Amino acid sequence: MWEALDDFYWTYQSLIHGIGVNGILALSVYVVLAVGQLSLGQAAFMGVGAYTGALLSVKFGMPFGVAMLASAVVPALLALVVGGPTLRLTGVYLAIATIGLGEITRIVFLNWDYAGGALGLSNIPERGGVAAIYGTLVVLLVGLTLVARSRIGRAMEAMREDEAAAGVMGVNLPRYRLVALVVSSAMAGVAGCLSAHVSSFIGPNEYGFEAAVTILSYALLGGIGSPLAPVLGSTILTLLPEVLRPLADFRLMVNGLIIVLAVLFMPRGILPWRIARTG
Amino acid sequence: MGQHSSALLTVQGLTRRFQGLVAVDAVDFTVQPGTVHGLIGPNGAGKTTLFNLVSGVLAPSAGSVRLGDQPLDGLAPYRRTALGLARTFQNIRIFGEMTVLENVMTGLHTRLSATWGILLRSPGFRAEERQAKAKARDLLAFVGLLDAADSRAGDLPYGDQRRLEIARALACEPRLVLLDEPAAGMNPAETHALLGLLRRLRDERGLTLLLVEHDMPLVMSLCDRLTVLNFGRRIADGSPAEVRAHPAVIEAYLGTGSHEVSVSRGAVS
Amino acid sequence: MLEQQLVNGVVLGATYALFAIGFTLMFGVMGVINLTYGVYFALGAFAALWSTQGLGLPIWAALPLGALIAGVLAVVLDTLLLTRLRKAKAPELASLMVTLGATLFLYAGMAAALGTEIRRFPAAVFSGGAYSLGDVRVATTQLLILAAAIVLMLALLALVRGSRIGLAIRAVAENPDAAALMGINGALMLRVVSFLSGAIGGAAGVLVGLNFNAIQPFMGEHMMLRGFAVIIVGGLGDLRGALLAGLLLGLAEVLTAAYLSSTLKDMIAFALLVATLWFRPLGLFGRAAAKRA
Amino acid sequence: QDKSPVKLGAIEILTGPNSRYGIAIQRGFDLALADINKAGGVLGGRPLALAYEDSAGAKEQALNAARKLIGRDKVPLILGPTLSNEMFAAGPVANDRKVPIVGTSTTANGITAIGPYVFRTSLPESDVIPVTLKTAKDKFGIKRVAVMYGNDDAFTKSAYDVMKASLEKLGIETLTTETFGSKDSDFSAQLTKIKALNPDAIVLSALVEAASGIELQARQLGIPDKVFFIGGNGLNSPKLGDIAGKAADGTLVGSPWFIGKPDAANQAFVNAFKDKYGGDLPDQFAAQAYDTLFIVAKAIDAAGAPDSEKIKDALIKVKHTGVMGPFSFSDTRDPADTSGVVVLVMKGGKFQLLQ
Amino acid sequence: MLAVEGLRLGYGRADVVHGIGLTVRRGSIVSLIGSNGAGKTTILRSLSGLMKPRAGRVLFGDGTAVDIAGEAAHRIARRGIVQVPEGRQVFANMTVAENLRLGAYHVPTPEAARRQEAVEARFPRLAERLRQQAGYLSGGEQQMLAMGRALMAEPVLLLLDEPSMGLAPLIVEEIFSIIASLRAEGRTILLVEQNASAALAIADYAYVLETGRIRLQGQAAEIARNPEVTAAYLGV
Ligand SMILES: Nc1ncnc2c1ncn2[C@@H]1O[C@H](COP(=O)(O)OP(=O)(O)OP(=O)(O)O)[C@@H](O)[C@H]1O
Ligand SMILES: Nc1ncnc2c1ncn2[C@@H]1O[C@H](COP(=O)(O)OP(=O)(O)OP(=O)(O)O)[C@@H](O)[C@H]1O
Ligand SMILES: [Mg+2]
Ligand SMILES: [Mg+2]
Repeated sequence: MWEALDDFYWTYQSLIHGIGVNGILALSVYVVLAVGQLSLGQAAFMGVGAYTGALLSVKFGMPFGVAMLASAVVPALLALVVGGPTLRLTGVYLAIATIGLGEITRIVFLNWDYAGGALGLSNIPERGGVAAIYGTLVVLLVGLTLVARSRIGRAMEAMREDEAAAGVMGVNLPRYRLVALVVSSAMAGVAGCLSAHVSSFIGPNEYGFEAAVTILSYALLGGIGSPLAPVLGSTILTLLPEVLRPLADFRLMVNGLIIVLAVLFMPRGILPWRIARTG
Repeated sequence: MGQHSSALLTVQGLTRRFQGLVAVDAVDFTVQPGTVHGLIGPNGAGKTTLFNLVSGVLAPSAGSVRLGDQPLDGLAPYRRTALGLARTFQNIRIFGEMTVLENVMTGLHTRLSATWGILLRSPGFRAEERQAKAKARDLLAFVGLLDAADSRAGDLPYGDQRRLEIARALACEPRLVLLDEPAAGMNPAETHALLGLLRRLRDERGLTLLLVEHDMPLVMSLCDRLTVLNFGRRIADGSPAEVRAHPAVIEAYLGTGSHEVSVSRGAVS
Repeated sequence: MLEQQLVNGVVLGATYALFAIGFTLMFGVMGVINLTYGVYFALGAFAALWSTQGLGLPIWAALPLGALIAGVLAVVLDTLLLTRLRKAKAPELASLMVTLGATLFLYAGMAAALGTEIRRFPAAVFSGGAYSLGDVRVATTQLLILAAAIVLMLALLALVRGSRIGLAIRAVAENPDAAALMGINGALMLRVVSFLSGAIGGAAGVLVGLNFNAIQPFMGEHMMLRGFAVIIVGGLGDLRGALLAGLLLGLAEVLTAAYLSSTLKDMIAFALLVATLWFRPLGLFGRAAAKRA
Repeated sequence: QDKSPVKLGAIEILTGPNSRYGIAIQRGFDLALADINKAGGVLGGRPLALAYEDSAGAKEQALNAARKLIGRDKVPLILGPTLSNEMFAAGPVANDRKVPIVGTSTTANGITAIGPYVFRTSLPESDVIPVTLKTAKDKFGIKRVAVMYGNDDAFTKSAYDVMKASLEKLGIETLTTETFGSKDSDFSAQLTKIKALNPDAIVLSALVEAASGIELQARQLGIPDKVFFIGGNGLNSPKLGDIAGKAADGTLVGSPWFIGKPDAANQAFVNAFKDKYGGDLPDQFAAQAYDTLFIVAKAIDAAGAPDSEKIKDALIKVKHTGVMGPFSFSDTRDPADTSGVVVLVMKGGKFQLLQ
Repeated sequence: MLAVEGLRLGYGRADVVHGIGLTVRRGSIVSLIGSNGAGKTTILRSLSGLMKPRAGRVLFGDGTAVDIAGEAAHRIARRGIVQVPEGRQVFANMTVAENLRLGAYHVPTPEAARRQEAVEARFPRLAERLRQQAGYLSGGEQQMLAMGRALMAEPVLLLLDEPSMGLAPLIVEEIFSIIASLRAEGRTILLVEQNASAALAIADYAYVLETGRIRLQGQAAEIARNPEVTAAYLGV
């Protein structure tokens, strides 16, 4: 019995890791969407975090805690640097500027021989695992829910609905935008670090445009009414290809079809309800 | 000009250009505390633009704005809110997806301070939220929307949305409230109720109001003082009686007497 | 060498421009990030391949056919997916998500139906000719691409800026209800736009496929990234902007590879994108939405 | 007597942009599977079976597939995955669980260093490329070359690293090194630059899509036919001739296998493949896969039971002569024998043995 | 000219208008008054096709009238029924001139130019702003533009939803005199106004709407004298 359970766990371990990591990524993009911005840079921040953490572990043998911390700080600093100019951008322009940022980051990793270049980094020690991943996810989920149910959450939703009106209500718009970007990039970085330490290998092409779109789609499918919604979205989108495995050749088609139908019938997300923000 | 140094709002040489157009042209005036000050003028005279300049939504091309002794020049809107300025918008801009109560609580943003307490659910934070909620409900009761506190703001009828905007502005705990056509889209009976509400703001709460409105009966019976703009320039300033008799104002704005037709109240009476 | 590199740059730029013109039309006018655009690119190329190989048509007939088929698919998808969301007044990002799902579906479908092998046009299709001017060589297909980009751009510009239809299209894009009150058939206009942009995407696929002679279901995917850069540098929805930015990007890439380093070539497009947005947050020709407080 | 099938796992790219590699491999496996089972299967009459899992080219999915095959299906051995990147993710997992995993197409450096349970039957580039370059030097006297490689792909980049080292060793001058993205379709800038440098040959590490585009464009830009291409493993595909046609003439590649190899086993394989797959020709991926399944079947027979540990021990000792020639594993679980490497030259759109 | 029978309208699950009937005679001004949320805008939206009725008939035309209930908005507009919508709905990113041109979308350019001159004469403010993007106009200017745009179509039946909202007193006078002159030209008008006294002063006939039902109807002058109406809507 135990053995069977253990086998089951072992079999689906990567999937379990993936669901947790993607949940964190979904929350990271949620933080940006929640203030009415659109970012396709999460994959790049994730990559920066993954490389930071992996390099510290592989090349310097740093303890995992240090790697985690650094993989939050480095992308956050990057966000702080690019944050200033990108804050003037809105909507699609911001989204595509962040695509540009992501591509530039990818190309830097590709040509950075110290970090393995196109060959990527392998032999990353296994650290953290399920406990660290889900611990982080739960802490973030609770934290963001608490924030959502406070004056900050109200201000964020107000910004999302009408920036000028929110500003006149006393919301410090540039500050909120910047903090959201920085926090979300730190979260993405941590997710990158966690996933690098459970998959032993990372390569620069994992953090490209496709990954960025996938991360965004977690929140779009789940919804952004509450922090739980994007996590639900990421869980579904992570499980879907595995659940559809038996369909073999048709699985990608069915995967796409399910997304299409979900959006057509639930355009506000699978979990469209917003949480009350009256404290 | 007989300015009192005690003026709550002082606007000096305020100018805003859009490409070739001078929407607000070297406008001066002051608003005395505890009064309702009307800002009137033809369509496109620059009234809303002036509001945008005062509230910091737009930057002026020249001139300055002071709230009490505090110069506001260059401050972002949220800083002005913190200093005691609040406004409503000509085209209603409530947060439609949020509940009515949340809209008002958003107005309280600058008056709340919890940050880390939010994550810890500290007693301080909880007390603060409790007070905020009570305060918001008070304001809703004041504008007569308490019953609708939990409905989605976007579902309210037009007139109610206007009152919600006023409640939300009041939540900022302002000293001065800028109201842009609060009576637009209201019928005479509702306008009348609004008149009472605005009076109580001045008389019971001691607030100062700067009001843009085209409903002359409302303006004439409520305002203590009027400033008239035309093509961005101030063309008159004075008591309602003085302004009503001012030839330039009649010519540019009020029309010759027969505004019984246009004025909502009084045509039939 | 410089002359040849300039030619290379202009031709590459023209392929970007050609791709981006349809993209910016779809994206700018309809206001949704439509990820299916890359599919039309590939579909056009395959349609042309099929008509030359299967039906034995000459390439000048295959080009409009490729465009037509891609255009029709664009209309079908728009009607099935986006129109429904528009009617339901769904949030903007829902349409991005639905096109993402559709893209996954379509790519998988194309890969299943057509295989992922690279195909090429039958040799007979090719005039294959090239002109030499001293040391500079230009292939016929390259001239064709250049001409097509300019002609399509001018035609579209005439349509969108210079005609009543264009006015109507812009009106529908901006406020469908008000446009209907003016007696404009909004559904029809959106179909016209979908068709046009899908067809341009398809035509671009035919020409680019012909030029590099390699056709593959995923060929549009890679173009999408460049497409994003081009339409944003040019200013969303601006046709002139797309043409200019396309050429600019092509030249920049080629000259970077020629005189700096080919490793920087990929970076330059995005560096240019970021730099443009730094100075002009709405791109070269972009205009802010007229909205006031 | 036990007649239940012996089921092995196979992780290949069966969907998505890179599925043509995975599908070629699948076809090779399926053909071998039919042959083996027709001849009585393994372990004295038990049929061999394959459970395919799709990785879609994504390392997470390769990882999930490996875990599923080991943890749930309890297969004693895994074939694949297709790409080196995927192996870097899936290999450690199999190794941890002590299940042998045999790559048939992974050529990057460091694959078998993952652990004692990781094998590969494909010749790493480091064994093939030096042979090709040396032949080119000896036969055509090349002295000055231009190098081009796809720098965003582990496979083409690692081949380039080998090229660079062996060019240095052979004392061939590199005039310029140009890079491109594996999905690019325009190479005119790099080629124009190369044309101006007038090299004897162009050394190219690319996947076949890019390679054929590069060769076509090179001729279009007027790089003369006498400047031929020398390719890595990526160019070793019939597709090159199909797509690039005459432009590819003269291209040299090294290969562990050659479709025109005259021996009977190979000819039988080629014909059977053509029959089974509607006239499609096999490529080296199919051939490698075909041989690999025989190698594995032999190891299972030698192990005497479908047991991971025993199969691992048996594999290292297997000797097999298949369509690619004689095969055995080295101590480091790579192919031991590089004598089968042949140098091919493209003529009229088809690779031929270089005379 | 227009006869509405048993019109039922709603959003989501709730009905907002509960089976009303209206008649508008050719060449007359009919005024529809009612408090906030009574359903006036909803009715106008259904008449111009922006919203599908849940039940009822909308007969348009003299003699052989056709039922236009549920017909697409652009078809209804082509029949000459033109609406000045609530909230102005100008095309914000287009210039004033383009907005006006769209008003006469189906009319050849020279004719449209002639009509535009007439509109400019009525609203000199718009003439000054022809090349400006409509979104940057002041609230009142936008309202003038919405009105001018509707006049460009030379409508047979004009549906006005609070045309005087946000306008300065002088312009309000102007709007009402335009409405009067349109009737003089033989056009038909259905007028929704908060400014009930002014509306009743120029209307021939009036309906009073209360929470989706017709409460009162009659000659405008009679309605204006009705004590219930004066108390509730005229604020006396
Ligand atoms: N962003 C802008 N760009 C160009 N012109 C503008 C802009 N904002 C306002 N204007 C112009 O400035 C003038 C003043 O506009 P404003 O909105 O201040 O008028 P207003 O007095 O509020 O009029 P109303 O009573 O109609 O609301 C108008 O003519 C308007 O067209
Ligand atoms: N989009 C909508 N969704 C749901 N309910 C709506 C919607 N629009 C209007 N309503 C509701 O329908 C009712 C009638 O609204 P309508 O706008 O027709 O009233 P009105 O008479 O035009 O009011 P006003 O004088 O404020 O313009 C109101 O109760 C309103 O809340
Ligand atoms: Mg105004
Ligand atoms: Mg209304």
